[in-house]
This record gives sequence, C-alpha cells and structure tokens, in this order.
Amino acid sequence: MRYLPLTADDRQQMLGVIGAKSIDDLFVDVPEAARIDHAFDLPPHQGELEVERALSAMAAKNVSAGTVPFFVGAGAYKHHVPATVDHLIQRSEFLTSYTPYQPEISQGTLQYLFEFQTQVALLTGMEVANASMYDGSTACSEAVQMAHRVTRRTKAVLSGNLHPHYRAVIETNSRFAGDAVVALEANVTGTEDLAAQIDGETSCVVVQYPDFFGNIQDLSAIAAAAHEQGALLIVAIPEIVSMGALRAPGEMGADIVVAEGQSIGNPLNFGGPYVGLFATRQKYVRQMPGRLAGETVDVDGRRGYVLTLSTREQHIRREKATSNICTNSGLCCLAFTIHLSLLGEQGFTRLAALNHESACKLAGDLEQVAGVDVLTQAFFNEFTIRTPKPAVEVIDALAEKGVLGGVPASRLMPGNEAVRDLIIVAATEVNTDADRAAYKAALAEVLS
Amino acid sequence: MRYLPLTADDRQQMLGVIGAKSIDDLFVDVPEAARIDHAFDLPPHQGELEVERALSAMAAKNVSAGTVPFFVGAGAYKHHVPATVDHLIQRSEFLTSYTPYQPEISQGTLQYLFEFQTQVALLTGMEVANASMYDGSTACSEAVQMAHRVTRRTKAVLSGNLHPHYRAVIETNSRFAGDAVVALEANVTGTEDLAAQIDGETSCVVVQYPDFFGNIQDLSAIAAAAHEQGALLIVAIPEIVSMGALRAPGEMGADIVVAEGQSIGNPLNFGGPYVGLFATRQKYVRQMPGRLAGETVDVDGRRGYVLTLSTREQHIRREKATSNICTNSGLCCLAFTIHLSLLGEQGFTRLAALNHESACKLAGDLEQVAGVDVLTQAFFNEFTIRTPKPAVEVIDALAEKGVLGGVPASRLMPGNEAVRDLIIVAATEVNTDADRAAYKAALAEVLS
Amino acid sequence: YEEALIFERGRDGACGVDLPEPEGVTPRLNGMARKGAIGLPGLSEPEVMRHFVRLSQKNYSIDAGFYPLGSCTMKHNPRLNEKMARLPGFADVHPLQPQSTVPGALELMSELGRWLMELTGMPAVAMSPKAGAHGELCGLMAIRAALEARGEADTRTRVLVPESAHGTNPATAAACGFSVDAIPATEDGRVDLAAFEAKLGEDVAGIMLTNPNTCGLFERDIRKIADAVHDAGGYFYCDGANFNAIVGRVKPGDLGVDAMHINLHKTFSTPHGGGGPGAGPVVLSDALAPFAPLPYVVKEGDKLRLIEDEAASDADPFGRMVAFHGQMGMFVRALSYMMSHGSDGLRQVAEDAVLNANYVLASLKDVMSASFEGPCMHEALFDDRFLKGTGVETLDFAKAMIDEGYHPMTVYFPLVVHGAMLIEPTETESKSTLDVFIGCMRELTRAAKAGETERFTNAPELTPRRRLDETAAARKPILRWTPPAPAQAAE
Amino acid sequence: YEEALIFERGRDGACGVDLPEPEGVTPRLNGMARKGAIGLPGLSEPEVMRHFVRLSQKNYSIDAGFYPLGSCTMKHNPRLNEKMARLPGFADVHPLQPQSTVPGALELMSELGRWLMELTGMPAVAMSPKAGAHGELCGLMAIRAALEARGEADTRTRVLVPESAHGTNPATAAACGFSVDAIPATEDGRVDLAAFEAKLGEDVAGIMLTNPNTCGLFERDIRKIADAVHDAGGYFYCDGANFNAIVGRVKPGDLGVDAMHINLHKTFSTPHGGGGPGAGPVVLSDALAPFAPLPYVVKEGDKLRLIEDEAASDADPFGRMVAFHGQMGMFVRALSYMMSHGSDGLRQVAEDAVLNANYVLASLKDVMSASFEGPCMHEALFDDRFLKGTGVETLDFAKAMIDEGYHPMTVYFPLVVHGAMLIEPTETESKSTLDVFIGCMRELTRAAKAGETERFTNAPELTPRRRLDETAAARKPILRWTPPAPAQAAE
Repeated sequence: MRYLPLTADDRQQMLGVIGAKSIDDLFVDVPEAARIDHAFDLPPHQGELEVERALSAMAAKNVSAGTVPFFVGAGAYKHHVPATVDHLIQRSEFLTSYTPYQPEISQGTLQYLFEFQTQVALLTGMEVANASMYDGSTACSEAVQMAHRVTRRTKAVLSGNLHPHYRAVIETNSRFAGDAVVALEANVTGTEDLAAQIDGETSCVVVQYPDFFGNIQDLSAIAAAAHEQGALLIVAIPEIVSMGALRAPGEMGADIVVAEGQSIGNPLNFGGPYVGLFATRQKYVRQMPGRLAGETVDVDGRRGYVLTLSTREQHIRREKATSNICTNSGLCCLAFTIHLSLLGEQGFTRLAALNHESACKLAGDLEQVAGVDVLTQAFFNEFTIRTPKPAVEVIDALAEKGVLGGVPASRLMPGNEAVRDLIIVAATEVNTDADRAAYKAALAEVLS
Repeated sequence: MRYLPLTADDRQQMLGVIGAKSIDDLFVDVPEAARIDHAFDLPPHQGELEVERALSAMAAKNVSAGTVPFFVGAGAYKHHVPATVDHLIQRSEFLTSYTPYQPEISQGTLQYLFEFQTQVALLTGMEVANASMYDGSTACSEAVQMAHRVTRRTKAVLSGNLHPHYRAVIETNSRFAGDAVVALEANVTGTEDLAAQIDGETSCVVVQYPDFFGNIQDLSAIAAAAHEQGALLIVAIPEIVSMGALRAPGEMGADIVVAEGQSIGNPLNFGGPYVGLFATRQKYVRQMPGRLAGETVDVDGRRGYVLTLSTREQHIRREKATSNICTNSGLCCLAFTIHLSLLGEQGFTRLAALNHESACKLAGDLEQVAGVDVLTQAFFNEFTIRTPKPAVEVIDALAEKGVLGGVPASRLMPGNEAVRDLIIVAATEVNTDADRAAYKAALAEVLS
Repeated sequence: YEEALIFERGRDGACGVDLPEPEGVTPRLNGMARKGAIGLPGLSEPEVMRHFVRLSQKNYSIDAGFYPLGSCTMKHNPRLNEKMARLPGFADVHPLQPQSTVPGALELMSELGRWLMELTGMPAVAMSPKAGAHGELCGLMAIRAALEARGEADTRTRVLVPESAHGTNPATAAACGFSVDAIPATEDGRVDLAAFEAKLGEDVAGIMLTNPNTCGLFERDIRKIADAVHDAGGYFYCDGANFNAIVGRVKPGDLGVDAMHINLHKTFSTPHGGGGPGAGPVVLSDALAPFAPLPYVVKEGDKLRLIEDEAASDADPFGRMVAFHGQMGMFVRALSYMMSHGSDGLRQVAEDAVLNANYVLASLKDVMSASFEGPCMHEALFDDRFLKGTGVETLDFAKAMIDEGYHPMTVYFPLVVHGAMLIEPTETESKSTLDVFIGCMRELTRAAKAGETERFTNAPELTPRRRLDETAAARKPILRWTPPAPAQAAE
Repeated sequence: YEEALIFERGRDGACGVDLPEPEGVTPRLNGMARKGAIGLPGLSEPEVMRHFVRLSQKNYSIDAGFYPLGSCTMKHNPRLNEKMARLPGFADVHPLQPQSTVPGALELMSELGRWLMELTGMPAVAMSPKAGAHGELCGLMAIRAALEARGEADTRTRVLVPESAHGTNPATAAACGFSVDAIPATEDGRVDLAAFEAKLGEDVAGIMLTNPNTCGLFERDIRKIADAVHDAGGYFYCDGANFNAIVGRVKPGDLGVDAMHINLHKTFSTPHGGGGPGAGPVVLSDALAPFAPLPYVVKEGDKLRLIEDEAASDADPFGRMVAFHGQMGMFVRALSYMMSHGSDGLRQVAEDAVLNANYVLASLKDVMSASFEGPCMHEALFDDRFLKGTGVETLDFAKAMIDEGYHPMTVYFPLVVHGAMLIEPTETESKSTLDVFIGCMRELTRAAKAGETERFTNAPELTPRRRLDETAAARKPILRWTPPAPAQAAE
C-alpha cells in the first residue's frame, strides 16, 4: 500500500500509546450493526502499472480532439495551451496547497488570484472580479441570484439565445429558491425582442455574447432598456477568447459579466473542471458570491494579499451568505492567469484574430457545400449552419468519417423542431487548412 | 520570439548605454568575411503548436515499447517508472539548476548525490561510488583507465561475453590512449577460460554480470585469478535490477563495478540519456573518475554536503585529471535515486523476483516452439535462444507481426557466423501473459 | 525577494507565445470589433515562468510539509492520478462530442459511480456537482423535489442543522429555499437527541448532519436520528466531508442516509489546488434516486448512454446543476486513487486516519485541553482552556506553528467549543512525522505556559509576509491592480 | 528545517510501490541468488515525495532566479522541449529495436544534424558524444585517426591549448594520448599569435581553441590561426562551449575549423539538470568527416539508415564512443528549441546575448575592474583589482551575491586574470532583470570599498547552509552513509 506510511510495527506501538487493544477499539462509537467486516464488492489494491493499464484502455476508447478535424464548441473550446501552463500548475506548491486562509504562507496563491481578478476585470471591461466560480453556467446562475439581492426583486428575464444549459441551471436554482424566470424562445438569427419582457419586477436580463448560435450584437440598447426599469444586465460569455476581438460588455453597460474561462489555460476535460469568471461593478462588490483576494500590508508595512470581504461567505455568514460556494476553481484560475500572462495584449488579441479568421474561412468553405446555409451573419469563432438533413444524423455520419463537425442544436434543445437541422460549428486556431478541407469534403459526402 | 525578453525599445536603450550605434558594432572583432548577413537554409521561428505538430508526427512513426509485446534488452530495459519520479525530476529546482559548485544553494542536489552514491555502493556491494558517468559503456571504459592508473599497467583483458558495444568503447579509448586490449571470442554458454589470459602485465579483467547472453556465473574464481597476478577485476552490470536477485560483485572480489543505471527511473530514450554507475573500493577513491559528493559541516557546525576530492577533476587538474568528464548524468541519477527510494529493499527485491519470473515463464513458453532452443541455463531476466533461421530475419518478421522479440546477436557482432541464429531475449515486469502468448504464437508462425 | 505583479512587469512588444500572423480575411464582426487596448501586460515566456515559480515558492504545500488541518483532509496527492487525468482520451475530449466517440469517458463515470455506490451502500449517484457545497445543494434539491412529488414542498420548509456544522450546510439550505434551525450539541460533542426530537414536526424537510461530525466524533445515535427524521416525514442529508474516517468500514447507506456528497478532493485525494477545483458527487437513497439531476449515465444492454434531457429520462430529474457532465478530470483522479487502494486499501485508509488522530490525541491531551474524551475518529479536537491566562490566543498558537514549519491546524471551528483547534493528520502521515509534530506542539505548549508570549504574538516571523492587516483590506477593498495615474506614468 | 537522509528515515515494511506477489516459479539463478539484505531503506510514496520536494527547495534554479554564470550559458529551459522529449515515440523506444520500427527517431537525428551542420557551416556531424567533454574527445580522436591515416599519428603528438581554455581541453587531449602545450595570452585577452606560431612544428597535431574565448572575446586572428595550423600540418579543434554568442551570425566552418562540439545544454537550452545530462554532437570538416565514429545516420534514397558497424560503413570510422546512438532525449529538446527559434530567432539569440553582456559591462566598468575593453561577446570579464585593499576576495564577493538572491558569477576562471569574475547574462534575461542586477552589483561594490567587509566574509547567511568546510571534506572523505554501529542501533 504505497500511499500508507504506517507499518504493522508502527500501528502496534501507536495502539499501545493510545491504550487500545486493536483498531476496532477506536471504532466503538459506530453502531455494531453498521460495522463492515466483509470485503466490499470491489477489487483489491493494485500497482501503478495495473491502474495505468486499465485507465489507459478506457481513455483509448475515446476520440480525442487533437486527433481529428475538430469543430465542436457550444460552450467549451479546443485551444492550444502552452506547455509552461501545465508544468507550472503541477508544481507542488500550487497543486497541493490549501485554500489561502493562512496568508503568511499563501502569498503565492493570493497574488495570482489578485492578478486573475485584475485580468478578468480587464477582459470584461468591468471594475472588479472574484477569484472564480465553478464554471460559466453556475457563475451565470449566481449572477442571477446576486441581481435579486441587489435589486430586491426576484424575476429574471433570459434571452432565448442563452446557452440552454445555462438556462437550465438558472431555472433549476430559481425554482428551488422560489424565484421567477421568463425565458424567450431560441432565435437563430438573434432578433428576439428582449426589451419588451422587462418590467418593474424584473431584477435582471441575461444575454449571451456571442449568443448560443454565434451571433454578435451590440448590447447597449438592452442595457439601457434594463436600466430604465431598474434591472441589471447580466452578460454571459462562453468563449472568453472573443474578448480579444470584441467590444467588452463593460463598455456597453453590463452590470455583471460572467464567463466560461476554460478556453484559456484549461483542457476540454469532457466538461470539467472549468473555471467560471465573475465580474461586476465596484458598487455591488458586497453582494458578490465567491472568494476575493485583496491587497493590504503586513505588520512590517510590506504589501501583501489576503482573502477579504469574507463576511459575504458561508464559513462566516452561514445561512446569510451570498452563496454557498466554498471550494472554487483555484488551480484552473491559475492556468488561466498563466496562459493569459504568456499571451499578453499582443498574443491574446492575435489569438482572437486567428480564431475569427479560422471561423470565417470555415464558413466560406461550408457555404460552398450544396444544401448548406450559414445562418449567422456576424460571429466570432462559432456560427450556425442549416443542413438539408437532421443535424444529429449529419453529425453522427461525420463522426463515422472521422470529423467532429459541431453540435446539433437539437442536442441542447430537445423537442424544438425549429432547430432540428441546425449545427453549431466552432473553429479555432488549432484548425488547419487540411482540417477545413476534410470537413468540407466529408460534409459534401454526407449530404450527397 | 517567446523566449526573448528584450523588446526593440529595450535594445535601442541598451545600445545607447553601451555607446554603440547598432548591434553590428558589437561584432566588430569578427572578421568581416565571416559575418553572415543572409538567412540560413533553415525555416523561420514557429509557435508551439507548429513545433509540437511536427515533432509529434516524427514520434508517431516509431513503434513505442509500451504499445506492443516487447522483449528487447541487451543493455537497455523497459521497466515501469512511477509517475512520482518524472514529476519530481521536472521540478524547476532540480531540472534547471547548475552543477552544485556553490554548495550553500545546492544542498538539494548534493544530498541526493550523496544518497545516490550510497545506493550504488549498497547495490554493488562496494565501499564507495561516484556521482555518475554518462552510461554503462563509458563507465566501463573509464574503469579500465582507472585500473591502469591503479596498477600502473596498461593491458586490459576482456571477457568475450562483455557487451560488444562496451568492448568497442574500451577498444576505441584504449587505442588512442596507447593501451593494450585483449578480448576473447564470444561464447554463448559462458564457458570461456578468461583466467588463462591474465598475466603480470594485466591491469584488469573485465567481465559482464549477467553476461551478454544472459549467463550468470560466480565471479569469485576470476577475481582470485586476477588478484593473484596483481590485476583488478572490473564487473559491468548492464541490468542493475539484477542486483535485487543476485549476489553482489562486491561480495565476490570485484575491485571496480560499473553498471548501466537506466533500468531504474529512466526511460529507454532510444539509447540516451542514461546513467553510468561507478563503484569501487575505498582505497582507490583518489583514482576514481567523476564527481563525488561528500559530507562535511558548515561554519555553524551543521551537517552539509559538498563536491569533494575535485583535485582529481579536469577543472582543477587539467591534463593530469583522472578523466575529462565534466557534465555527467545528474538528473538521471536523481531519477534513479527517487525510483530506488520508492522501491526500497522490499520493492527492489520483489521487482527483481518479478523480472526473473517473467523471464523464466517466457523461456518456458519459447522452449515449446518447434525448432527453438533456449541456450542459457542460469539467467536473470534475459536469455539467448537459437532459431532455425537467421535471427535478423526472425526478428524482422516478428516486428511485422507487431512483436518486438529481442535483439539478434549478429546486430552487435556483425560478421560472427557463430551467432547468426541467436536472439537475445529480455523479459521484465511489464510483460503480461498475453504478451508472452503473443510472442510464442508469432514465433511459431514465423518459424513454420 | 519581492515579486511584483505581472502588470508592473510587462511592457509593450514582449510576448510569451508565437502565433502566426493572421492572413487578413475580411472580418465578419459587424462593427463590434474591440477598439481600445485591453490593458494586458506583455511578458516573455522566461519572465512568466520565473514569476510563477517565485510566487509558488511563497506557498506552503502538502508535498513540502504537514497540514494538520481538521475537516479538510489534506492527504498525499499521488502523481499517478495527475498523469491519468492528462491522458488525451480524458483531457482532450469535448463534452458535446457524439456519444459514440466517448464510450471510455462514460465507462469511467459509470465505474467511479459504481465504486461510490458500493462504498457508501447507496443505490444511486449524481455525478455532476462541482464541489462539496454544490453536492449539498444537489442533495437538498433532491429532497425538495421528493417533497414536491409528495405535495409537501410548501409545508416542509425547515431544515435542522447542528451548531457544529460546516458553514456550507446552512448556506446551502438557504440557497435551496429552506429555513435553517440549529440543533444544539450535548456535553459529549454530539447532537442533543432530545433537543433534536423536540424540533421535529410537520414542517421539517430533513436534517443535515455531518458524520463523523466536525468534533471528530461518530454520532452514536445516528440510526435513531435517521429513524426519527424518517418517521417525522423528513429526509436525512449526511455531509460526507468526513467520509475519510469510515470509508471501507461503514456504509452510510446502513445508517439510514438519504443523500450524501463525497468530496473527491478529501477522501479520494484529488489535489486541493489552492482552493479548487473539487468535485462533489452525491449518493442517493431509493427515495431520492428518481429525482437525481441531469445528466446521468445509464446502462443499455452492454452500452452506456448519457441521459442529458428530461424527455430521454425514465425518471423524474429535478433539473440541471451545471452546463456539462461534472468534474471529469477529478473523476479520473479519484478512480485512479480508488483502484490503487482497492477494497482492502480503502479500509486501511480509514483505520490509519483514525489511528493517527487518536495517537495525536493521546500524545497531547495531558498538556493541551482535549474537548472530548477519546476515542475520536479521524480528527482530534482541542480548545483553548490550556492557554487560559497565558496571553496567547488560539490564533497566536496557530501562527507560532508556522514558524515551526507547519501549516496551522483548523482554528475557531467547530464553533461549539471555545478557541477550537482541530487536528486531522490523515492516513498519509508517518509515525515519525507525527512524533516530531507532537514534540513541537508540546514545546509550544510549554512555551505558552512559561510566558514566552512574544514567540506567539509576533509569529510568524520566518515567512514571506508576517501577519497581514485583514481589517484594512476589508474596510477599503483593493481587489485589482489599477494602472498608475498618467502623471506618474509619464515620469 | 532539516531533511534527514533517506537511509535515516526508512524502515522495514514500508514501501513506495505496489508490485504483485511473484507466483513462485522455479528460479533459474543457479545458486547465485542474493543472500543477505541490500540495506535499502523502506519509505512510502508520500515520504519519498516530501523528501525530494524538500531537498529541491534547498536548490537555486534558473526558473527562480538569475545565473550570471560565465561560460555556462544558463538560459531559460522551455517546457515545450520537456514535453516533446516525453512523447512515447521518442522516450519509449529502445535503441536496438529493428530499424524499420524507428524511422521517426532516425529522422529526428538526421534533422538535428542538418540544423547543426547548416548553422556551423560544416559538412558532417557525429551525434553520439554524451557531453561537451565527450565531444572534445570525439574531435581529437577524429584528428588522431586522420593523422593515423596520414601515417603521422606517432610523430604528431603535441596539442596546443591556450592558457585560458576550459580544463576539459587539456584533460581531453591527455585522454587521447596527446601531450599538451599551453599557449600564452596577450594583454588584450587573446591568443598570442607570435607565441603560437613559434610553437608550431612537425610534432603538432593541432590546436584546441575556444571561440569566442573564455575571456568573452572573439579571437580576431582566428583565420590566421587556422591557416597557420593547417599549414603546419595540424588540425583546428574549436571548443564550441561559447557558440551561443555567434549562432546565426558566424559559421565556424568559415573560420577554418576542423571539428567543434556543440553543448546542446548551453546553446540549445537542454536543461543543466544539476550537472547533466548534456549532449555534445561534433561537427567535422571534410578532412575529418570520414573518421566520424559509429553509429551514424545515412540517407539511402528516401530512407534513413543507422550505420552501426564498420562493415556496413563506406567511411573509415575511428571506432565507437558509447553503447548506443547518443543522447536522443537531448536531441529532441534541442531540435524543439531550434525549430521554435528558427533561422531568424537563433540569430537574435546571439545578438541579444551579446547585447546583454555588453550592457552589463558598460554599466559596471566604472566601479568594477573590467579585464578588457569592450565590446565583449556574450560574457563580460572582471578581475579583482577593484577589491584591492578591501579585505574582500573574489570568493567573498561571489558569496555575498547569494544573499542578494543571485547565483554567483563564474569565479577564478579563466585563469589568465587575477580573481576572475565572469558574467554571462544570456539572451533570456530581461533588461529589467539586468538593471536590478547591475544595481545590486554596484551596491556590493560600494559596500566592499566602504569597508563593510563582514557582509562579504560572513556571506552567505540567508541560505540553507552557510559556508561549508571543503577542506575537511577532502581530508577525510565521507562519501556515503553508513549504518550506525550495532551498539547504537540496539538502543
């Protein structure tokens, strides 16, 4: 048992010190009926080699993104992560440290959280950001709860083009919290009339940017409409790389911006762990969920960082906390912070430009396939196409040919006949000309 | 240029401080004719993604040991290395530190070298060991040179069953140093009469243990014969795992023991980097090549470690040094030390037992294949078989079938007709029953 | 040395990546292109590397030292698990790829679920919660959904939570729309059964109980509590944060539990990572299983299928908690850890964790004040009675430990004793580490009693920073770097 | 904290790996089975992890700070290279697999060779030498083999080596059976051309020259030297340790070089690893190419083939230097580095390395004593004249740098100036790092001159150990741990 340092001798000696005859003496408080003495229906311990073989065999059954022409997005994106990132986050001092409640021996974590918060604020164009949430979807739901606290109202209005999973998370949380949700129908061209839904009861309007189908819209008008009714504008960004090319929501009047940070520094991981970004205006900071690192000084007057405003948090405020979140996405923030530090202004904006260009090229290619329409006019690195066959069939047929061609909208909006033939297609800097050509050719075959 | 921190602005400012107009001013001492102004016939800089793609494509063309039934040895062995080892050696403080010439800020390196030296001495049954050589073959050659210094003689006698590459390295070095080498013919059953070659001119006898064909022999007699003539016994161990099962050369009278340490902690790496182990008796320590870490105290009296006896080394003694070695295999020693620390007495001896068992089972299987003879009677994890066809053909045919079945002896002893049909086969703890069955079946097919 | 912020180090023109020049196709951004600069600093790769390596060197970590941090289970994090989680077949797989391209990923989820169900003796598991607190929310939502199905959601709105509970318990209950009612503890550190029973009633949705509890004690009356809450029409939520103490020896399912989250980053060793990510799968009883949230994996013949929407579900899922399928990266690590230990090893985990804690308790109770008689489970609780009159507070004592090379134990929690000090050694510490630690604690205790107060009140002194002004930080929060004013910048 | 030796920590029964029980087949060891215990300590994985993490924390490293270490080229080590070297197709490939199963490995060797030949302007390369000194040996053996072919091996036995040379140069020449004759330096730090020419003769096998030399200066007369040694019937071995200064700007082949090793761990950034492994491929001129050692890769049509024995060789290899094919793991890293920089980037490497060194020289020469006027190449040489009368020696000055957070520069080398201090910043240090460093050096210089002698003679004070007694270590060497005597052990 390679992880267990105690030897049989050690155990005997220790029992002696304790004054116990056997280990069973230490479990006397467990009701006798609940003490398990038999083996579980599970295999015994195994060496590294055996575990590695078994897990590698499972992993090998999956088609990994890096091995095929890959265009799947809809909330998680395949990007290249520099080797430095994964190396650094594996350093013992980051990987195996605890939450920085003891700031004297956690300045490393605290400082990168402070840097992370600054980066998030800059990207979103907001004043402050927290030290992360679980992911974009939970961050979005927390934003709705926060808007309710700020406005003392309980109705959220959701764009029909908010990621269906984000919507589902908000609806689930709201239902149990007893809050109201009004959600519009999906609208592939992004022409819904959201402003009409806002009234004096509305605490917030939630829009996605770029939206679920890839559309980019100016948010100023909806911000104004929300503010007019005393509601907040919440903007959800599933692809944070877009901020290297697009106007920041903060410039357009957003009150809370949440985002999925996976694209920077974090692998796809079949959906998790990811990192939720959460930014808002300074004036709402005490209603924010999540941890915050703040600057201060030590007794010698030297600049340092601590967790601060923790009177918002569950370990202090218990049932009155702004959120129940405790463990967040520390190491994923670190990956984000390192990757973004490597990119810098120049790298990040160029990365965004390359993503956009990759998508523009792909759209141009797919438009040429007979029967395919590109429905999204303005987009960043993701757009929607309509195919003459049900999207699920097309995507499955493409997968058979070794091309992962996107996400059928119907997978996320089951039962919505209007989206049956729509595929959401993402392209990033990792896609080559050969990838695009392979997609185009495979799609033409599938549709022929 | 991601690795270069200077910006164009920086460069201008710095030139100003220096008082140079352009960078060319700093290269004035280069003869004009030798200044290159044109581009080289090489591609321009590339991003990580592009480099990774190109190198991954090359790597993918090779059949890696972990993906097939694998029985190749003859001086390098496929073992499982715990994940902890590779993690630890990548820590910045180990990976990117310099040779520990400044002991105050190198105690980490110095202490593990001291631990490494102790481990090597224990495994080989010798009194002292150095802080590594390049690999087993160069260590063996250095041992011969050291024996010449100790005995003030210049003739080495080599067993015919010394690894042919080790022999070649010794012969090459000896030829240029003007020393004599007597080498016997290879003898697959290990029954050469080496003692007969030793005379009053002989500085050392070099034997391999287990020998090139896998034979295990008691070295006491040859040690006695060497000592009787005032010569030293040098023992070379290409598979250090064998020391978990076999009597140590130190117990049988060896004067210098060298070994290839790759098997513990280090991947196959297509032949390098590896780590040469070098151990000897205390009395010969000042004639040893290579670095040595030694225990001492600091000005506060605390135990610490330094590089010591460096008056043997080239940076102090220049042409009178015991070796020209400078850079050694630091990080590979570290991998060795960590892996062996994880194994400990119990793990290391069990690993050896599993290796032996794997080889015994394989020998039993292959013996059943029609026409195949197992020639080695006593062996550790490697033995020699005779096939009814030339070994090269058999091995190539096996490779076609996806089995890497060993090394044709003729690859290392070209032109020696006696070994034409011999295959040296290694089995380790990584081989499964399925691997062995696959080998047996493929061999039967190839020979049918 | 000091390490400036990246924003103070960067400059225009430096960049830590090389990306090809865009070719310049006509953009399709429809006038929404960003205009001004973002304000990100430019640094080369070597600078970024050194910055973060140096930051890391200001951190304490389990790999470098002992964390006797009660309730947090800071155990060894095997690197095999890191390696496995990075296999491209797990790490480089998209959650929305066709299911036909990810059978191994579904197998992994299913297999981990099987281990969790077998170890807890529970018939169902919800995999998607992203951390312990999120798992609590999942459990309470399932309870609320079950109450809804019974038509009692509007009447059963009160959740009983012991005083000693983690803060997440009441916070979660509140987030799920429940009111919280605190149950007092008895003298012996356990739920006051009489007080508890008195609080039961038709408005009680259930109880949230940590077991072993946060005093490190097993709730002896757990079956009675479970039966009572069930008899009263409520459900039993068990906070599984302390599962490490009983894994392989006790099945929570045998104790009448209806829902329990499992912190994969505690019991199953996925790294804490300076605060996350964790993962909080929730096991569920038959009563709650039908309400498990989307998505979940089902077996259809010899194939696995991920059920992602209600229409495809045979059950009655209460909704969805996250965008995708949960913390796959953590699942791989946890399963790797479980398979490495096996059935026998996991039992040994609990035994050694409990043995280590009792060893610490037995070795310190003559000089420090143990809050309760032993045996304890996986953690030993002390309070500050032994510091009375020394001028040393629990916090000072904790900070003095830092100078001795330790992370402090958990302090001021649980709230049920004064100046609490909660020590959890875990099973991955050796006897020799504990012996040195015990020696150190005895020496500090001696020093405190001997009046060497400054050793405590000035501590820590050997750290990158000494005590930080948290009050100032909170009074006027500085939560991000801001560029120096232009005047200064122009200097 | 102190970290005991593993031998002092281990105990029977603990083990950091889990291996299956052997099944117990009949052994075939023929009575040679080991009898007694080896004496290895037993430790669990967490203990081993912590031990080595803690040891690592006692080391300085390039990732954490600046190494102005002249002649050693301590530059940034990109992690991309580490990742590439660990691809199973490179790391998990055996040197004696059938060649048909390793075409990508041969391609990598061939491609690296192509880069090295193009960058040096040389027609051939020997890949197998395992480090710089081993490369030197390879070069000298090739020279000796060429002399043998000319029938002059017995007469041409003298090798000329400048005083300023690395110690490996004379040691290598001696190992190759040559006698060594030192060439003095001129006032301006370069080879004394007249003295050199006077030493030429029929017994001269060649010259070993470092260029840029170890004073950081380019040998202006290099062509004259090359021509003279060629005219005298000898060969020109160039020590390539300082190739970093000229890569992409100067081809050694244009300077008349016959052989030059390339330290992949210097110019091409493979990590120093606390002392190795390195790699020392040697480029060769047409005159020496036929004698290149086995093995080597040749192109046959569009296939690559590894020539491993003389019979298969069309040339006249002088023999074999190592068991297999060289430092493949280092080759991958170096090629990854080269491809990342490209032709343009490598030229920039040399320019920035030289610029950084000259910047340091220009910024310090008013307070420290520069041994030679600038411009220098990639390193700046100072001597101890500025410390005269201060009571501070070069060594003390170096040790004081440690307390300021730096690795000392190279000291007492080269031997041609008194109390040498050789500073090589490399191209991967930023201007701001250099500015802080320059400030620190100026401050130390001020302190030394101001008589703050103890700051130097007591240094370092902020390190895990202070100055160690090297004399005692050498007088009675303790080179390994030995178990305590039985009497003590029985206590």
